[in-house]
Amino acid sequence: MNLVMLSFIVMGVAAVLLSGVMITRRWPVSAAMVLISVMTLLAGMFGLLDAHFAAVSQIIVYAGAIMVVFVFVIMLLNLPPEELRYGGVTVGEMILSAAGVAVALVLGTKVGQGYLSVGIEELGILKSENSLALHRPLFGPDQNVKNVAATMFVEYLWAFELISFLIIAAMIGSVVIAKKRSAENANAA
Amino acid sequence: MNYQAMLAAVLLIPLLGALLNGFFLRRAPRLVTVTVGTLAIAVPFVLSCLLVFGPVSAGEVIRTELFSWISVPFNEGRLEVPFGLSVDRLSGILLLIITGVGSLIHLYAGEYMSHEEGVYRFFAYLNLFVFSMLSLVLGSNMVVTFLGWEGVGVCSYLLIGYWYSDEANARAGMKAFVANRVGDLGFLLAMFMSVKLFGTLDYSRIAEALTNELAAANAPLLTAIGLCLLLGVTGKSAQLPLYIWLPDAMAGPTPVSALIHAATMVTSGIYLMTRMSFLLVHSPAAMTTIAVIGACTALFAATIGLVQNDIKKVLAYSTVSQLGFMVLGCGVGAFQFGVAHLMTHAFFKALLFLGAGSVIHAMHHEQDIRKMGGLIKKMPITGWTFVIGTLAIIGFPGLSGFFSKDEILYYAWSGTFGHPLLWVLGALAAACTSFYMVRLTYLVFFGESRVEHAHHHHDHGHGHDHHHHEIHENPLAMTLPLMILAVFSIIGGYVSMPHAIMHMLGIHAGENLITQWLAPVLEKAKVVMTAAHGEAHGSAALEWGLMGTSTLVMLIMSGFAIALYKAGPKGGESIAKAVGGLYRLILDKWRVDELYQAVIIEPLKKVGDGFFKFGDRALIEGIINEGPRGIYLVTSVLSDIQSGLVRNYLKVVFVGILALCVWIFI
Amino acid sequence: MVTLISQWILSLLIFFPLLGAVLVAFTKDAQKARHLAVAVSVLEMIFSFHLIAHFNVDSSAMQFAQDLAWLPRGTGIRYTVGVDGLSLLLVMLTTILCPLVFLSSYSSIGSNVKSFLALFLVLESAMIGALVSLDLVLFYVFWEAMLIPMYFIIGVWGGKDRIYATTKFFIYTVIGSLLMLVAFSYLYYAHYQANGIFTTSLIELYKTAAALPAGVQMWLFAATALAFAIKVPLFPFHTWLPDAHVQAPTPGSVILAGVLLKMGTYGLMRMSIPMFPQAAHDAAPFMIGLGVFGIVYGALIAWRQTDIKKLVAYSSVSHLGFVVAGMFAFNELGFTGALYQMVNHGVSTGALFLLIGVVYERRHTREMSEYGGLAKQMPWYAFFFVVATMGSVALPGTGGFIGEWMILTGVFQVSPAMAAVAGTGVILGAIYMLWLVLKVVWGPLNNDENKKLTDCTPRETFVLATLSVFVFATGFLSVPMLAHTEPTMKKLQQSVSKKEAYKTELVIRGTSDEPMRVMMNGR
Amino acid sequence: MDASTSAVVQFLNNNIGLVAGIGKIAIALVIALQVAPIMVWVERRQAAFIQRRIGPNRVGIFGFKLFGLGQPLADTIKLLFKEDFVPKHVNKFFYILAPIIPAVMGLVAIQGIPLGKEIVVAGHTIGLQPVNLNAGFLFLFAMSALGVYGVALAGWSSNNKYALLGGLRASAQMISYELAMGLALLPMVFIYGTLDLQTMIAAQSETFGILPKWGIFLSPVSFVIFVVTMFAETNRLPFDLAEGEAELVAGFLVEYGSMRWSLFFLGEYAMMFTLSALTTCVFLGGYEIPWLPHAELVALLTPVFTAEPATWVAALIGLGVLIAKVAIFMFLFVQVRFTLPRFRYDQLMRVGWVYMLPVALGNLVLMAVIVALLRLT
Amino acid sequence: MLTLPELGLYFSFLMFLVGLAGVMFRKNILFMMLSVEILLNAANLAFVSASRLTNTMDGQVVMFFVMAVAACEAAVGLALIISLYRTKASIEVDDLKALRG
Repeated sequence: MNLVMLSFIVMGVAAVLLSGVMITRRWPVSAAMVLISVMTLLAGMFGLLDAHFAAVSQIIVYAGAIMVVFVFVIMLLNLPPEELRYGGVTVGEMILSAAGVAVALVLGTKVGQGYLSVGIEELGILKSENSLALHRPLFGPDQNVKNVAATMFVEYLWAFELISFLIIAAMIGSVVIAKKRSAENANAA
Repeated sequence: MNYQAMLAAVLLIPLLGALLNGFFLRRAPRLVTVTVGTLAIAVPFVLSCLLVFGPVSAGEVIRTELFSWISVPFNEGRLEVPFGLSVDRLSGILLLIITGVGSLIHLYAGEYMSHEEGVYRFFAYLNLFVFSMLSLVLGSNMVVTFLGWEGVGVCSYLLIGYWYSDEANARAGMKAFVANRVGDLGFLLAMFMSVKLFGTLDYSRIAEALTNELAAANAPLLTAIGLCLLLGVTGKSAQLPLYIWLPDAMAGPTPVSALIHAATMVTSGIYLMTRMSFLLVHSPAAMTTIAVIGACTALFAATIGLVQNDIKKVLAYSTVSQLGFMVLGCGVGAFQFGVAHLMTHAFFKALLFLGAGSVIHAMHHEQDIRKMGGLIKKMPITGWTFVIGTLAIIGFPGLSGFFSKDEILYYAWSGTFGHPLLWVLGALAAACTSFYMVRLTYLVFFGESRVEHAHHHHDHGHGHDHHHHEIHENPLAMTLPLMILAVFSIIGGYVSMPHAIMHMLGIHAGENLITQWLAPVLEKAKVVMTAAHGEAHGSAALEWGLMGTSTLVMLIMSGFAIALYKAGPKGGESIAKAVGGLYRLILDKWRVDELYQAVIIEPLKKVGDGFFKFGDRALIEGIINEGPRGIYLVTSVLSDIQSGLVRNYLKVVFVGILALCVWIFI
Repeated sequence: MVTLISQWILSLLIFFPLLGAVLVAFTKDAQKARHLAVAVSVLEMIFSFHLIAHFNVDSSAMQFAQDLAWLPRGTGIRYTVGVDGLSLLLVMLTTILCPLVFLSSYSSIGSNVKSFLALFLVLESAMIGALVSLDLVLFYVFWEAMLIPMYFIIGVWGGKDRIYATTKFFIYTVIGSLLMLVAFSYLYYAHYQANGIFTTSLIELYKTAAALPAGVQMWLFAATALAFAIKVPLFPFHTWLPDAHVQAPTPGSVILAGVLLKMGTYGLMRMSIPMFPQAAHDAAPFMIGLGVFGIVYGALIAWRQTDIKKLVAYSSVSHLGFVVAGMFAFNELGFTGALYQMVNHGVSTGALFLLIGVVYERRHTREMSEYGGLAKQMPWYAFFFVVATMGSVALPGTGGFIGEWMILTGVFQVSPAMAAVAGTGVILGAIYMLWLVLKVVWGPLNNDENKKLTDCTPRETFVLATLSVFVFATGFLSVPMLAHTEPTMKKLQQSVSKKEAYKTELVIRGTSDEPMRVMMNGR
Repeated sequence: MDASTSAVVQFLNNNIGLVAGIGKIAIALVIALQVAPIMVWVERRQAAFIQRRIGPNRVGIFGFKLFGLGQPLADTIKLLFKEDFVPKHVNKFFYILAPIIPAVMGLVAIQGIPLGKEIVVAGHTIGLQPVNLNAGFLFLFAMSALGVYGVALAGWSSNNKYALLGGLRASAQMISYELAMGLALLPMVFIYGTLDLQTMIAAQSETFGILPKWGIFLSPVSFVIFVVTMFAETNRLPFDLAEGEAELVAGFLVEYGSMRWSLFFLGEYAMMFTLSALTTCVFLGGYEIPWLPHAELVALLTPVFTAEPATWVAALIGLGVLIAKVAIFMFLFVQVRFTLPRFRYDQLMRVGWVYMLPVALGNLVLMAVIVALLRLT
Repeated sequence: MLTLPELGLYFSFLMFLVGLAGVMFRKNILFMMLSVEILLNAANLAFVSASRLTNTMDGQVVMFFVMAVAACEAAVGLALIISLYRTKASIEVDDLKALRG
């Protein structure tokens, strides 16, 4: 158990717990803030997993852009307290939650015993000749970004372009959705 | 100009005429249309004469291939079907008849159709018909022949329905086409079998390939080919059981009846059988069937002809009957006399139709012979040529029909596949022919005039623009063809002069002209027949006897007809009353049309409706539409589980994830 | 340079209409959009002449081939296209028919013109793609892509019951193609098991599939053949066709009859038969039987219809029965005839639907009893109608004759009785088609509304005249046309009759006589 | 040497990285913390200069007035000792949390700036970039991106109309301009082929012709866009719509006072410094003296100071150069503040989305093409 | 022997469960969307861990795609929320059952 492992576990546990905290918040702003911290923790975990670029992107894009939009909308709506009913949890839901916790715990013990790595070897991901593994140093210093780029723009170029279409569609779509109403208002007035 | 090019020109010039008239001369003056139409046939006629009396008469067979039409790998080799033309002595005769009689009829039609609008259409159809007919007889293989075979069917369809505004005409055209199609199926099947047996469709190749050994080994198949060909012939040449279209086909303009339904198209069956004679004679069963069909048709159609009152209908049944004679001739192995009768029939039947057309034209489209009479005074040329035609068809000694018909009857008795019974049937048919033809001629041209004058005024209402109401002789353009055809009706038969007469006249050429002319074509058939059945077993005495008998019968029946109808059409009523129901039955053409309608058409329609209602609608659509309804019942239960709330779906997902974890890891 | 063009020509043919679709969609004026669509399709047609001009008629290989990486390497799914004798004629038919269809849409489509044209161009692109793709996944993509524009074309611009018709069309087709997808997936996996690599290359899978045991082959054959049989449509899977045809707008009907139905028969000849020769042999009597029964069945039903379009639709069922019967005769005559009959049916039935469209636009009814005596009012129309009819009843001199003749001769070699029964289709065909002509073109001009009808406009005349020329050109020029297909058909016949795998290769036909081989990367 | 001394030395030897790291971070923190007070004074003096008045010049320490340099100290003391007042209607937790975020982010962000090349201590080479992550300067972006929450939360938690509007404006404005900012820097990334600032600076120490190979010369459009967006990112005039006094009183700051208020300023100035330093590193060669690469400088100094101390002196010189270059930007910030009028809000959005973004994109494509062509040849 | 990627996968599993619970139990669209973000983040963690585990880059690349999808989802979703709130004055899912089949 070295320092890296320790901090990873701490971050992971914190992230899970904070996620739990998030879903139980009453105020959306609080929830958003907790979520941002979860994301920041995840960014740290990415960093520990040597995915530096992913870590930084996690913060810049997720925490720095997407969540800002969330917060922006939350603030814009500025919901009155009576809008924020907090529906109770039914018995069935509680049973479900309990089952989830139980499974998670049992699985945790299994993971602790190294069950997961055995299972992964059985799946043969690393040995398969059909895997898309690239046999080159991936996680050395200053290599991460280059490798991500190389993979993304060679193997996944097509998907990348498709995603860009998706983003354009989403942009146009959200503008249209948001604007329709105001145009109607303008007409009415 | 070499002969190959001439041959191609003979075929293509009518097509050119058809295209010119059909597309480019639509607005041209009538004179141009008629001239182009007629020249498109007359020029090939001249070329044909050059061909036939030149190299063909010298025994050459001229061949040419325009282009490769179908070419497919077949078994180990290839199945090649070129668009090939060939002219030998058999097709030479047909060529001359088609173009010669065709030119005359075109000339005649130019005048006959002078009151019609848009006559370019008529001439385009006619030229197209001649093109088809020529490709039928000139084709060097069965597929090219089939092109003509179906082509003439289409042209006949179009021409019968030329006055399409009356639905009956269009229906008649359709009937003709469909009946022909039934026959065409026979031709098609014969082709398939030929492909299977010989691997080729070229007549000369088939003839080469058909050795006696092959024939012996494939006797059933040859019989099948023969019968399929016969089916084709019954369709095209209007034999039992497919003859029904021909009487209805009289709905077309009269020149069409003369050209298509008397001289050319309907005789193509005889051509085909003669062309395939070398194959047919291998199968006695097929030959006998052909002969019986021919004889029965001859008699059957003649009986209907006895009582018809429409001038064209009488001629139509007479045509069917005469075609029966030709088929009979082929069926008994006397192919050359079938062809001879084809030729003489082309002359006198064209003459009769044109004469009838002349009458109809003069009578302003009146066709009922009960309303005619005494016309010979007003239309002498038409009248006397019509009389010549009648004498020719009834076999008046010395005229063309006498020679050709008597030769057929003689061979029906004594030919290779002949039988006295066949002769009896033929003779009875000839007797009927004499009766109804004389009846027709007498009622139309002699006796009292029964023309209704009121009818003329009525006719004005139709918009026909006549300057005077008198019935009068038609112009030269119509009478000239009549005169020419009359000449040929008289002399045309001498090519098939019976042996007995030849002996009497002291001609010792051995065989008569037509036998000599067609000898190369029929050589193989003759060899086969001789080998299998020996020489024909006739004698001069028999020939004289039969000839005398039929002449006697002809004279008696003619006299009987004149006596019966001297006082007008009412003369026959006493006999009609005497036989009563039979008369009605014959007047209704033995109700064959109704029989077909009830036995074939209506059941097929029922089947079609049944397929649609029970097959498509009830069964298949039922499964398609009701099957989902069953699923719908099940799913409507399931869909209640679908609350539409994401949260509930996620619960299922959640349980699923947990289950998956338990299953995999625990 | 020619080699370069040859290498890219198929991709150009596939994607050029797509580009056109985008351009059309962004055009402001409907009329301009129509002009543009016509221009695009005409250009496409001109491009496709390159295929004819540079096709090596002595080769059965996949020519003008292109083989590019598409999906990630390990999947083995590539962008592979090529043309051989089988697809060449159909590609040409598509590119030639499309401009005519666009011309016909000038008057038949009034609303949402741009969307219609764009969808149609997408459809053209998908059709060509399906015809030339040599990768199962690529083929499947194009196959399904054909469905979507057609779904909208019927569903948006169709007649009264268009929603029912288009839904039926869609569900029918999708059920079939999903089964096909299952079969493809099995093959994909079977190839992996046999050779250790994944591939969807048709050329490779020919070998894999032919080596499968007979029972497996039969299941796979059944799955693919069902998909194609529905598209054909073969009896008893044909009931979507009358509805779709009746409800579709004129251009939709034309392309449906002209090209889309051929996709089914093409698929049978491209996939089902050469892939599973053993199963095809076992199933041949059954398939010929279905085809022949379909001929009679379709013809008899067609005869009893009063709706013109329905009549022609059922006539398609009958005609395509010939095609299916012909290809399962497994001789050159049958294969060649089947292929040729596809083209001819496209031309003559396409013409018939256009003709129906001409009067439908004027009278807005398809009931036969509403018409009659049109020859008087519309002589040119009557002429074209009769020509199309004659093409449809396989008159000698029209292409239909050559096709049916070859098919029947081919079938006769294996089963005289079946050929004879199929032959009755010739008679019945004459009955129902002439019945149609009789009721529409001939007869008295009784209906007052018909007395105001005007003859074909120059545009309509041009379209119909072109098709009429084709009706006769196919009837006389079969040898030069079929010369392109002969090596392919021969090879197909040989491999099928010996129950061997169908072997072919990818080449680019360059300027030299030596074909240039396409490198298959990563296989 | 006794045992304890040797133990300390041994510890230092073994953990030189850790110790040096802590030291570097401390130095950077000191610099960042000093920026705010000094800048307050600079800003006031410069404003006075522009407005032709004297400005603060009285406060001194022990009688030395030093142009009023004591003023910041006095202000700080005042703010520190003011009552820590939390209004009743605010959301207390976020109200308290809000000012901390920008301050912390500002102080963390500066850790990514290379303060010098390296020094050699007792044989150990120590790089002078406090935190060097694999993702390079993106780290700075990440921190500056998080800084926006301070403003947004402040606006929301104050439970005040003006403050909320200010917060909304700030958050919208910052995401809008962050895009253009990132896009402006991307050409530099592929020109230098790295995200690492040290490598970039080293690349800029070369020359082509007589010009140093600075980013400003390689991609001037990027530089202009970056500087403009830098103003927007730090909410400085002419982009200070979030706190525009004329419209929103003081925007998100309206409910804040005392030290909480000054924390915002601390964060803002630290961010100004950090971004200016980033500009310097990317476009102006960082701590490098033009035409005199660091290695040559060390070589020049070695005869004077012997080997190891020479690197120390060179590092000091480099730090001076860096601060001098940053000072230019700080001056610019102040100069602009008192020269240009404020944008209207729609103008601001328009500038961001309609001008900055397309121009940055176009520049990106253009540079990509040029770089690709150069690589090819 | 425990390794980081395996732990990462386990944490991602836990986070996913929590996120799922959030979407299931909360009836406020805003919270549901935030929970979806947790789901996506959990997936990202799994991808990055898998990337480390198999020593390939694919996981990280896919993570970026997920991020892009998340951005789209947020943009459209939030626009919808605003639009909904304007028309219905509520963002409770229970008030938005008009489309329920």
